Amino acid sequence: MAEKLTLTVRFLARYAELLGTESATVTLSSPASVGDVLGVLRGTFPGARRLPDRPLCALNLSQVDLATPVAEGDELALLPPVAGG
Amino acid sequence: MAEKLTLTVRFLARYAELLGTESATVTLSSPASVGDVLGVLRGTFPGARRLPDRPLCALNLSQVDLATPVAEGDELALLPPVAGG
Amino acid sequence: MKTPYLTEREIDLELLIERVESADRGAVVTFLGTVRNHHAGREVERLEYSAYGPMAEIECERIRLEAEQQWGAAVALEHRVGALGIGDVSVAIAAAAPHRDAAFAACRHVIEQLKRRVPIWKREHFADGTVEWVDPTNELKTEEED
Amino acid sequence: MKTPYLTEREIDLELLIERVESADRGAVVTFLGTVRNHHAGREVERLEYSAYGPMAEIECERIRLEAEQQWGAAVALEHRVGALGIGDVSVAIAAAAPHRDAAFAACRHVIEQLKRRVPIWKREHFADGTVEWVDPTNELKTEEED
Repeated sequence: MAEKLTLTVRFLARYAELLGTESATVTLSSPASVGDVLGVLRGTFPGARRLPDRPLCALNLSQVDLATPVAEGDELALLPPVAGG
Repeated sequence: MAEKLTLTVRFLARYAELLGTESATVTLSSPASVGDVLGVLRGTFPGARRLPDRPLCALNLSQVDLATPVAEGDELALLPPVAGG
Repeated sequence: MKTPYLTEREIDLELLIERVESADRGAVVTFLGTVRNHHAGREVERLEYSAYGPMAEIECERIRLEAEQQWGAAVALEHRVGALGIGDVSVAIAAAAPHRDAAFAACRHVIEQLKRRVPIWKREHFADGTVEWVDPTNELKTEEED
Repeated sequence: MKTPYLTEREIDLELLIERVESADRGAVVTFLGTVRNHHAGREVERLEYSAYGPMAEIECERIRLEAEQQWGAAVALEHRVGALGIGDVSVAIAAAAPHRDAAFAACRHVIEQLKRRVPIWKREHFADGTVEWVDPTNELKTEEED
Protein backbone atom coordinates (compact mmCIF):
# COMPACT_ATOMS: atom_id res chain seq x y z
CA MET A 1 0.00 0.00 0.00
CA ALA A 2 1.37 3.41 -1.07
CA GLU A 3 2.37 5.89 1.61
CA LYS A 4 -0.12 8.69 2.23
CA LEU A 5 0.45 12.38 2.80
CA THR A 6 -1.92 14.98 4.19
CA LEU A 7 -1.83 18.70 3.53
CA THR A 8 -3.98 21.75 4.07
CA VAL A 9 -5.44 23.60 1.10
CA ARG A 10 -6.61 27.20 1.44
CA PHE A 11 -9.08 28.82 -0.92
CA LEU A 12 -8.74 32.57 -1.09
CA ALA A 13 -11.26 35.29 -1.88
CA ARG A 14 -13.53 34.24 -4.74
CA TYR A 15 -12.31 30.65 -4.62
CA ALA A 16 -13.60 30.32 -1.05
CA GLU A 17 -17.06 31.24 -2.33
CA LEU A 18 -16.72 28.96 -5.32
CA LEU A 19 -15.80 25.93 -3.19
CA GLY A 20 -18.03 26.85 -0.26
CA THR A 21 -15.19 26.70 2.26
CA GLU A 22 -12.00 28.56 3.12
CA SER A 23 -9.88 25.47 3.58
CA ALA A 24 -9.80 21.69 3.24
CA THR A 25 -7.59 18.84 4.39
CA VAL A 26 -6.55 16.63 1.50
CA THR A 27 -4.96 13.20 1.82
CA LEU A 28 -3.44 11.51 -1.22
CA SER A 29 -0.80 8.94 -2.19
CA SER A 30 2.83 10.00 -1.98
CA PRO A 31 4.61 11.17 -4.09
CA ALA A 32 2.18 13.84 -5.29
CA SER A 33 2.34 17.20 -7.05
CA VAL A 34 0.33 20.39 -6.81
CA GLY A 35 -1.49 19.21 -9.93
CA ASP A 36 -2.44 15.96 -8.20
CA VAL A 37 -3.95 17.93 -5.31
CA LEU A 38 -6.01 19.95 -7.79
CA GLY A 39 -7.23 16.68 -9.30
CA VAL A 40 -8.45 15.49 -5.90
CA LEU A 41 -10.18 18.83 -5.31
CA ARG A 42 -11.97 18.67 -8.66
CA GLY A 43 -13.26 15.22 -7.72
CA THR A 44 -14.41 16.35 -4.27
CA PHE A 45 -15.85 19.86 -4.65
CA PRO A 46 -18.30 20.51 -7.50
CA GLY A 47 -17.28 24.21 -7.50
CA ALA A 48 -13.63 23.25 -8.08
CA ARG A 49 -14.50 22.22 -11.61
CA ARG A 50 -14.92 25.89 -12.48
CA LEU A 51 -11.33 26.63 -11.51
CA PRO A 52 -9.03 27.49 -14.42
CA ASP A 53 -6.75 24.69 -15.62
CA ARG A 54 -3.72 26.36 -14.07
CA PRO A 55 -4.77 28.51 -11.12
CA LEU A 56 -2.17 30.56 -9.29
CA CYS A 57 -0.84 28.35 -6.50
CA ALA A 58 1.34 29.09 -3.47
CA LEU A 59 3.00 26.31 -1.50
CA ASN A 60 4.06 27.38 1.98
CA LEU A 61 3.70 31.04 0.86
CA SER A 62 5.82 30.76 -2.30
CA GLN A 63 4.38 30.67 -5.80
CA VAL A 64 4.74 27.26 -7.46
CA ASP A 65 3.65 25.52 -10.64
CA LEU A 66 1.56 22.40 -11.04
CA ALA A 67 4.57 20.06 -11.24
CA THR A 68 5.94 21.05 -7.83
CA PRO A 69 5.87 18.12 -5.37
CA VAL A 70 3.91 18.50 -2.14
CA ALA A 71 4.89 17.05 1.24
CA GLU A 72 3.21 16.06 4.50
CA GLY A 73 2.03 19.14 6.43
CA ASP A 74 2.37 21.59 3.52
CA GLU A 75 -0.03 24.51 3.09
CA LEU A 76 -1.17 24.89 -0.48
CA ALA A 77 -3.13 28.06 -1.32
CA LEU A 78 -5.21 28.63 -4.44
CA LEU A 79 -5.16 32.30 -5.40
CA PRO A 80 -7.50 34.10 -7.80
CA PRO A 81 -5.92 36.75 -10.07
CA VAL A 82 -4.76 39.48 -7.68
CA ALA A 83 -6.59 42.83 -7.65
CA GLY A 84 -5.02 44.96 -4.93
CA GLY A 85 -4.00 48.59 -5.09
CA MET B 1 15.27 116.56 -28.53
CA ALA B 2 14.25 112.88 -28.44
CA GLU B 3 11.35 111.86 -26.25
CA LYS B 4 12.33 110.24 -22.95
CA LEU B 5 10.82 107.25 -21.17
CA THR B 6 11.19 106.15 -17.59
CA LEU B 7 10.84 102.63 -16.25
CA THR B 8 11.51 100.67 -13.08
CA VAL B 9 14.12 97.92 -13.09
CA ARG B 10 14.08 95.24 -10.42
CA PHE B 11 17.14 93.18 -9.52
CA LEU B 12 16.26 89.81 -8.04
CA ALA B 13 18.14 87.58 -5.63
CA ARG B 14 21.87 87.53 -6.42
CA TYR B 15 21.56 90.43 -8.83
CA ALA B 16 20.33 92.68 -5.99
CA GLU B 17 23.56 91.92 -4.14
CA LEU B 18 25.64 92.39 -7.27
CA LEU B 19 24.17 95.83 -8.00
CA GLY B 20 23.81 96.86 -4.37
CA THR B 21 20.10 97.65 -4.74
CA GLU B 22 16.80 95.88 -5.31
CA SER B 23 15.52 98.34 -7.89
CA ALA B 24 16.41 101.39 -9.94
CA THR B 25 14.59 103.98 -12.02
CA VAL B 26 16.05 104.30 -15.50
CA THR B 27 15.33 107.10 -17.95
CA LEU B 28 16.44 106.81 -21.56
CA SER B 29 15.56 108.02 -25.06
CA SER B 30 12.51 106.55 -26.75
CA PRO B 31 12.26 104.20 -28.59
CA ALA B 32 14.34 101.81 -26.48
CA SER B 33 14.71 98.08 -26.06
CA VAL B 34 15.43 95.81 -23.10
CA GLY B 35 19.01 95.67 -24.40
CA ASP B 36 19.24 99.46 -24.30
CA VAL B 37 18.17 99.45 -20.65
CA LEU B 38 20.90 96.90 -19.88
CA GLY B 39 23.40 99.19 -21.58
CA VAL B 40 22.38 102.08 -19.33
CA LEU B 41 22.67 99.84 -16.26
CA ARG B 42 26.17 98.69 -17.22
CA GLY B 43 27.22 102.33 -17.51
CA THR B 44 25.66 103.24 -14.16
CA PHE B 45 26.30 100.31 -11.78
CA PRO B 46 29.83 98.85 -11.65
CA GLY B 47 28.36 95.52 -10.50
CA ALA B 48 26.17 95.37 -13.62
CA ARG B 49 29.28 94.70 -15.72
CA ARG B 50 29.42 91.22 -14.22
CA LEU B 51 25.94 90.40 -15.55
CA PRO B 52 25.90 87.84 -18.36
CA ASP B 53 25.50 89.23 -21.87
CA ARG B 54 21.93 87.97 -22.07
CA PRO B 55 20.45 87.75 -18.61
CA LEU B 56 16.93 86.36 -18.14
CA CYS B 57 14.57 89.36 -18.36
CA ALA B 58 10.87 89.77 -17.56
CA LEU B 59 8.91 92.78 -18.73
CA ASN B 60 5.69 93.32 -16.76
CA LEU B 61 5.96 89.73 -15.50
CA SER B 62 6.45 88.07 -18.91
CA GLN B 63 9.76 86.71 -20.14
CA VAL B 64 11.20 88.78 -23.02
CA ASP B 65 14.38 88.95 -25.07
CA LEU B 66 16.80 91.85 -25.48
CA ALA B 67 15.11 93.18 -28.63
CA THR B 68 11.74 93.72 -26.96
CA PRO B 69 10.79 97.42 -26.83
CA VAL B 70 10.15 99.01 -23.45
CA ALA B 71 7.55 101.69 -22.69
CA GLU B 72 6.94 104.40 -20.12
CA GLY B 73 6.02 102.92 -16.73
CA ASP B 74 7.12 99.35 -17.52
CA GLU B 75 8.61 97.09 -14.88
CA LEU B 76 11.67 95.26 -16.15
CA ALA B 77 13.06 92.51 -13.89
CA LEU B 78 16.50 90.93 -14.21
CA LEU B 79 16.36 87.31 -13.07
CA PRO B 80 19.29 85.07 -12.18
CA PRO B 81 19.05 81.42 -13.29
CA VAL B 82 16.14 79.98 -11.29
CA ALA B 83 16.86 77.50 -8.53
CA GLY B 84 13.56 76.66 -6.85
CA GLY B 85 12.24 73.27 -5.90
CA MET C 1 9.52 44.78 15.34
CA LYS C 2 8.51 45.26 11.72
CA THR C 3 5.39 47.26 11.00
CA PRO C 4 2.93 45.08 9.04
CA TYR C 5 2.10 46.05 5.47
CA LEU C 6 -1.58 45.15 5.80
CA THR C 7 -3.83 47.12 8.08
CA GLU C 8 -7.51 47.21 8.97
CA ARG C 9 -7.21 50.79 10.18
CA GLU C 10 -7.19 54.07 8.29
CA ILE C 11 -3.81 54.68 6.63
CA ASP C 12 -1.87 57.70 7.90
CA LEU C 13 0.28 59.02 5.05
CA GLU C 14 2.19 61.38 7.33
CA LEU C 15 3.42 58.43 9.38
CA LEU C 16 4.69 56.68 6.25
CA ILE C 17 6.50 59.84 5.18
CA GLU C 18 8.11 60.16 8.62
CA ARG C 19 9.43 56.62 8.30
CA VAL C 20 11.32 57.39 5.06
CA GLU C 21 12.45 60.99 5.29
CA SER C 22 15.93 61.92 6.43
CA ALA C 23 18.37 64.82 6.18
CA ASP C 24 20.14 63.39 3.12
CA ARG C 25 16.98 62.55 1.15
CA GLY C 26 15.74 65.67 -0.61
CA ALA C 27 12.83 64.09 -2.51
CA VAL C 28 9.78 62.22 -1.27
CA VAL C 29 7.21 60.83 -3.72
CA THR C 30 4.01 59.30 -2.43
CA PHE C 31 1.19 57.38 -4.06
CA LEU C 32 -2.32 57.07 -2.66
CA GLY C 33 -4.90 54.75 -4.14
CA THR C 34 -8.43 55.70 -3.18
CA VAL C 35 -11.77 53.98 -3.71
CA ARG C 36 -13.52 55.40 -6.76
CA ASN C 37 -17.27 55.78 -7.11
CA HIS C 38 -17.43 53.92 -10.40
CA HIS C 39 -15.86 50.96 -12.18
CA ALA C 40 -16.35 49.90 -15.77
CA GLY C 41 -19.18 52.40 -16.10
CA ARG C 42 -21.11 51.19 -13.05
CA GLU C 43 -21.68 53.07 -9.81
CA VAL C 44 -19.79 51.63 -6.84
CA GLU C 45 -21.02 52.09 -3.26
CA ARG C 46 -18.28 50.39 -1.26
CA LEU C 47 -15.51 47.81 -1.46
CA GLU C 48 -14.07 44.99 0.57
CA TYR C 49 -10.42 44.07 0.34
CA SER C 50 -9.19 40.69 1.51
CA ALA C 51 -5.70 39.22 1.44
CA TYR C 52 -3.71 36.06 1.88
CA GLY C 53 -2.07 37.79 4.81
CA PRO C 54 1.18 35.95 5.44
CA MET C 55 2.07 35.78 1.75
CA ALA C 56 1.07 39.39 1.16
CA GLU C 57 3.43 40.49 3.94
CA ILE C 58 6.31 38.56 2.40
CA GLU C 59 5.64 39.90 -1.09
CA CYS C 60 5.35 43.53 0.11
CA GLU C 61 8.67 43.16 1.92
CA ARG C 62 10.30 41.81 -1.26
CA ILE C 63 8.95 44.68 -3.35
CA ARG C 64 10.11 47.24 -0.78
CA LEU C 65 13.62 45.76 -0.79
CA GLU C 66 13.74 45.74 -4.60
CA ALA C 67 12.96 49.46 -4.64
CA GLU C 68 15.51 50.18 -1.95
CA GLN C 69 18.24 48.20 -3.68
CA GLN C 70 17.56 49.36 -7.22
CA TRP C 71 17.22 53.09 -6.50
CA GLY C 72 18.78 53.60 -3.08
CA ALA C 73 15.40 54.82 -1.88
CA ALA C 74 13.78 54.38 1.50
CA VAL C 75 10.27 53.00 1.04
CA ALA C 76 7.27 52.52 3.30
CA LEU C 77 3.89 51.16 2.25
CA GLU C 78 0.59 50.00 3.66
CA HIS C 79 -2.45 48.33 2.12
CA ARG C 80 -5.83 48.43 3.77
CA VAL C 81 -7.98 45.33 4.16
CA GLY C 82 -11.62 45.07 5.20
CA ALA C 83 -14.55 47.31 4.31
CA LEU C 84 -13.84 50.65 2.59
CA GLY C 85 -16.10 53.49 1.49
CA ILE C 86 -15.79 55.82 -1.50
CA GLY C 87 -12.73 58.07 -1.15
CA ASP C 88 -11.03 55.90 1.48
CA VAL C 89 -7.33 55.24 0.95
CA SER C 90 -6.75 51.59 0.01
CA VAL C 91 -2.99 51.79 -0.49
CA ALA C 92 -0.28 54.30 0.38
CA ILE C 93 3.38 54.34 -0.60
CA ALA C 94 6.12 56.79 0.38
CA ALA C 95 9.53 56.69 -1.32
CA ALA C 96 12.37 59.01 -0.30
CA ALA C 97 15.71 59.42 -2.03
CA PRO C 98 18.48 61.99 -2.35
CA HIS C 99 17.08 63.04 -5.76
CA ARG C 100 13.69 63.01 -7.38
CA ASP C 101 14.37 60.59 -10.26
CA ALA C 102 15.02 57.78 -7.79
CA ALA C 103 12.09 58.71 -5.57
CA PHE C 104 9.65 58.72 -8.52
CA ALA C 105 11.03 55.45 -9.94
CA ALA C 106 10.95 53.66 -6.58
CA CYS C 107 7.38 54.75 -5.85
CA ARG C 108 6.22 53.71 -9.30
CA HIS C 109 7.92 50.32 -9.03
CA VAL C 110 6.19 49.58 -5.76
CA ILE C 111 2.65 50.31 -6.95
CA GLU C 112 3.14 48.44 -10.25
CA GLN C 113 4.57 45.34 -8.57
CA LEU C 114 2.06 45.46 -5.74
CA LYS C 115 -0.79 45.36 -8.24
CA ARG C 116 0.87 42.49 -10.09
CA ARG C 117 2.14 40.29 -7.29
CA VAL C 118 0.63 40.89 -3.86
CA PRO C 119 -2.23 38.47 -3.06
CA ILE C 120 -4.98 40.96 -2.32
CA TRP C 121 -8.48 40.91 -3.79
CA LYS C 122 -11.37 43.28 -3.89
CA ARG C 123 -15.09 42.81 -4.00
CA GLU C 124 -17.21 45.66 -5.28
CA HIS C 125 -20.68 46.47 -4.01
CA PHE C 126 -22.50 48.24 -6.82
CA ALA C 127 -25.34 50.72 -6.45
CA ASP C 128 -27.67 48.24 -8.19
CA GLY C 129 -27.17 45.80 -5.31
CA THR C 130 -24.88 43.34 -7.06
CA VAL C 131 -21.60 42.27 -5.49
CA GLU C 132 -18.67 41.15 -7.66
CA TRP C 133 -15.08 40.07 -7.21
CA VAL C 134 -12.82 42.17 -9.39
CA ASP C 135 -11.26 39.85 -11.95
CA PRO C 136 -10.02 41.46 -15.14
CA THR C 137 -9.01 38.04 -16.49
CA ASN C 138 -12.52 36.61 -16.18
CA GLU C 139 -10.85 33.27 -15.59
CA LEU C 140 -13.59 31.10 -14.12
CA LYS C 141 -15.09 28.42 -16.31
CA THR C 142 -18.80 28.68 -16.93
CA GLU C 143 -21.19 26.19 -15.38
CA GLU C 144 -21.71 24.65 -18.83
CA GLU C 145 -18.06 23.62 -19.03
CA ASP C 146 -18.41 21.54 -15.85
CA MET D 1 -10.18 83.66 -3.85
CA LYS D 2 -7.23 81.72 -5.20
CA THR D 3 -4.80 80.26 -2.69
CA PRO D 4 -1.30 81.68 -3.34
CA TYR D 5 1.41 79.30 -4.54
CA LEU D 6 4.13 80.91 -2.43
CA THR D 7 4.00 80.73 1.34
CA GLU D 8 6.19 81.75 4.25
CA ARG D 9 4.53 79.18 6.49
CA GLU D 10 5.09 75.47 6.88
CA ILE D 11 3.50 73.53 4.01
CA ASP D 12 0.68 71.16 4.95
CA LEU D 13 0.63 68.28 2.47
CA GLU D 14 -2.68 66.96 3.78
CA LEU D 15 -4.36 70.24 2.86
CA LEU D 16 -3.00 70.05 -0.69
CA ILE D 17 -4.27 66.47 -1.00
CA GLU D 18 -7.71 67.53 0.24
CA ARG D 19 -7.84 70.16 -2.48
CA VAL D 20 -7.34 67.63 -5.30
CA GLU D 21 -9.01 64.41 -4.17
CA SER D 22 -12.52 63.49 -5.27
CA ALA D 23 -14.70 60.43 -5.60
CA ASP D 24 -13.82 59.88 -9.27
CA ARG D 25 -10.05 60.26 -8.86
CA GLY D 26 -8.59 56.99 -7.68
CA ALA D 27 -4.91 57.98 -7.73
CA VAL D 28 -3.07 60.75 -5.91
CA VAL D 29 0.66 61.27 -6.43
CA THR D 30 2.54 63.79 -4.33
CA PHE D 31 6.03 65.22 -4.43
CA LEU D 32 7.83 66.79 -1.49
CA GLY D 33 11.15 68.56 -1.84
CA THR D 34 13.00 68.87 1.45
CA VAL D 35 16.16 70.73 2.44
CA ARG D 36 19.14 68.39 2.36
CA ASN D 37 22.11 68.61 4.71
CA HIS D 38 24.68 68.67 1.94
CA HIS D 39 25.19 70.10 -1.55
CA ALA D 40 28.04 69.38 -3.94
CA GLY D 41 29.91 67.61 -1.16
CA ARG D 42 29.62 70.44 1.37
CA GLU D 43 27.64 70.46 4.59
CA VAL D 44 24.61 72.77 4.53
CA GLU D 45 23.17 74.28 7.72
CA ARG D 46 20.18 76.17 6.40
CA LEU D 47 18.69 77.80 3.30
CA GLU D 48 16.85 80.91 2.28
CA TYR D 49 14.43 80.94 -0.62
CA SER D 50 13.41 84.16 -2.31
CA ALA D 51 11.12 84.73 -5.27
CA TYR D 52 9.93 87.29 -7.76
CA GLY D 53 6.51 86.88 -6.21
CA PRO D 54 4.00 88.17 -8.77
CA MET D 55 5.73 86.40 -11.66
CA ALA D 56 6.18 83.19 -9.67
CA GLU D 57 2.43 83.13 -8.95
CA ILE D 58 1.61 83.52 -12.65
CA GLU D 59 4.08 80.83 -13.70
CA CYS D 60 2.87 78.34 -11.07
CA GLU D 61 -0.70 78.88 -12.26
CA ARG D 62 0.36 78.24 -15.87
CA ILE D 63 2.15 75.03 -14.94
CA ARG D 64 -0.82 73.83 -12.89
CA LEU D 65 -3.17 74.44 -15.83
CA GLU D 66 -0.82 72.64 -18.24
CA ALA D 67 -0.91 69.56 -16.01
CA GLU D 68 -4.68 69.74 -15.66
CA GLN D 69 -5.24 70.14 -19.39
CA GLN D 70 -2.69 67.58 -20.57
CA TRP D 71 -3.59 64.76 -18.15
CA GLY D 72 -7.03 65.65 -16.80
CA ALA D 73 -5.49 65.79 -13.35
CA ALA D 74 -6.36 68.08 -10.46
CA VAL D 75 -3.18 69.69 -9.17
CA ALA D 76 -2.27 71.75 -6.10
CA LEU D 77 1.18 73.05 -5.23
CA GLU D 78 2.97 75.33 -2.81
CA HIS D 79 6.52 76.62 -2.61
CA ARG D 80 7.99 77.93 0.60
CA VAL D 81 9.95 81.20 0.73
CA GLY D 82 12.07 82.60 3.56
CA ALA D 83 14.40 80.77 5.95
CA LEU D 84 14.32 76.95 6.02
CA GLY D 85 16.18 74.41 8.13
CA ILE D 86 17.42 70.93 7.21
CA GLY D 87 14.49 68.59 6.55
CA ASP D 88 11.97 71.39 6.04
CA VAL D 89 9.64 71.01 3.06
CA SER D 90 10.48 73.59 0.38
CA VAL D 91 7.94 72.50 -2.23
CA ALA D 92 4.90 70.22 -2.23
CA ILE D 93 2.78 69.05 -5.15
CA ALA D 94 -0.36 66.90 -5.15
CA ALA D 95 -1.81 65.54 -8.40
CA ALA D 96 -5.01 63.50 -8.48
CA ALA D 97 -6.50 61.69 -11.48
CA PRO D 98 -8.83 58.82 -12.23
CA HIS D 99 -5.83 56.56 -12.91
CA ARG D 100 -2.23 56.46 -11.75
CA ASP D 101 -0.47 57.05 -15.08
CA ALA D 102 -1.99 60.52 -15.33
CA ALA D 103 -1.38 61.32 -11.67
CA PHE D 104 2.31 60.37 -11.91
CA ALA D 105 2.80 62.26 -15.19
CA ALA D 106 1.07 65.41 -13.95
CA CYS D 107 3.05 65.48 -10.71
CA ARG D 108 6.31 64.95 -12.57
CA HIS D 109 5.48 67.68 -15.09
CA VAL D 110 4.84 70.19 -12.34
CA ILE D 111 8.10 69.66 -10.46
CA GLU D 112 10.18 69.63 -13.67
CA GLN D 113 8.63 72.81 -15.02
CA LEU D 114 8.68 74.52 -11.65
CA LYS D 115 12.43 73.97 -11.39
CA ARG D 116 12.90 75.24 -14.93
CA ARG D 117 10.57 78.23 -15.07
CA VAL D 118 9.41 79.62 -11.73
CA PRO D 119 11.50 82.61 -10.57
CA ILE D 120 12.63 81.31 -7.18
CA TRP D 121 16.20 81.32 -5.89
CA LYS D 122 17.97 79.77 -2.97
CA ARG D 123 20.93 80.82 -0.91
CA GLU D 124 22.79 78.15 1.01
CA HIS D 125 24.43 78.73 4.37
CA PHE D 126 27.25 76.19 4.66
CA ALA D 127 28.68 74.76 7.87
CA ASP D 128 31.99 76.51 7.11
CA GLY D 129 30.26 79.89 7.41
CA THR D 130 30.13 80.74 3.71
CA VAL D 131 26.86 81.78 2.06
CA GLU D 132 26.25 81.17 -1.64
CA TRP D 133 23.46 81.62 -4.16
CA VAL D 134 22.77 78.37 -5.92
CA ASP D 135 23.66 78.84 -9.58
CA PRO D 136 24.43 75.70 -11.53
CA THR D 137 25.19 77.79 -14.61
CA ASN D 138 27.91 79.83 -12.88
CA GLU D 139 26.90 82.66 -15.18
CA LEU D 140 28.45 85.73 -13.58
CA LYS D 141 31.49 87.26 -15.26
CA THR D 142 34.64 87.41 -13.13
CA GLU D 143 35.87 90.77 -11.84
CA GLU D 144 38.77 90.54 -14.35
CA GLU D 145 36.36 90.58 -17.28
CA ASP D 146 35.03 93.98 -16.17
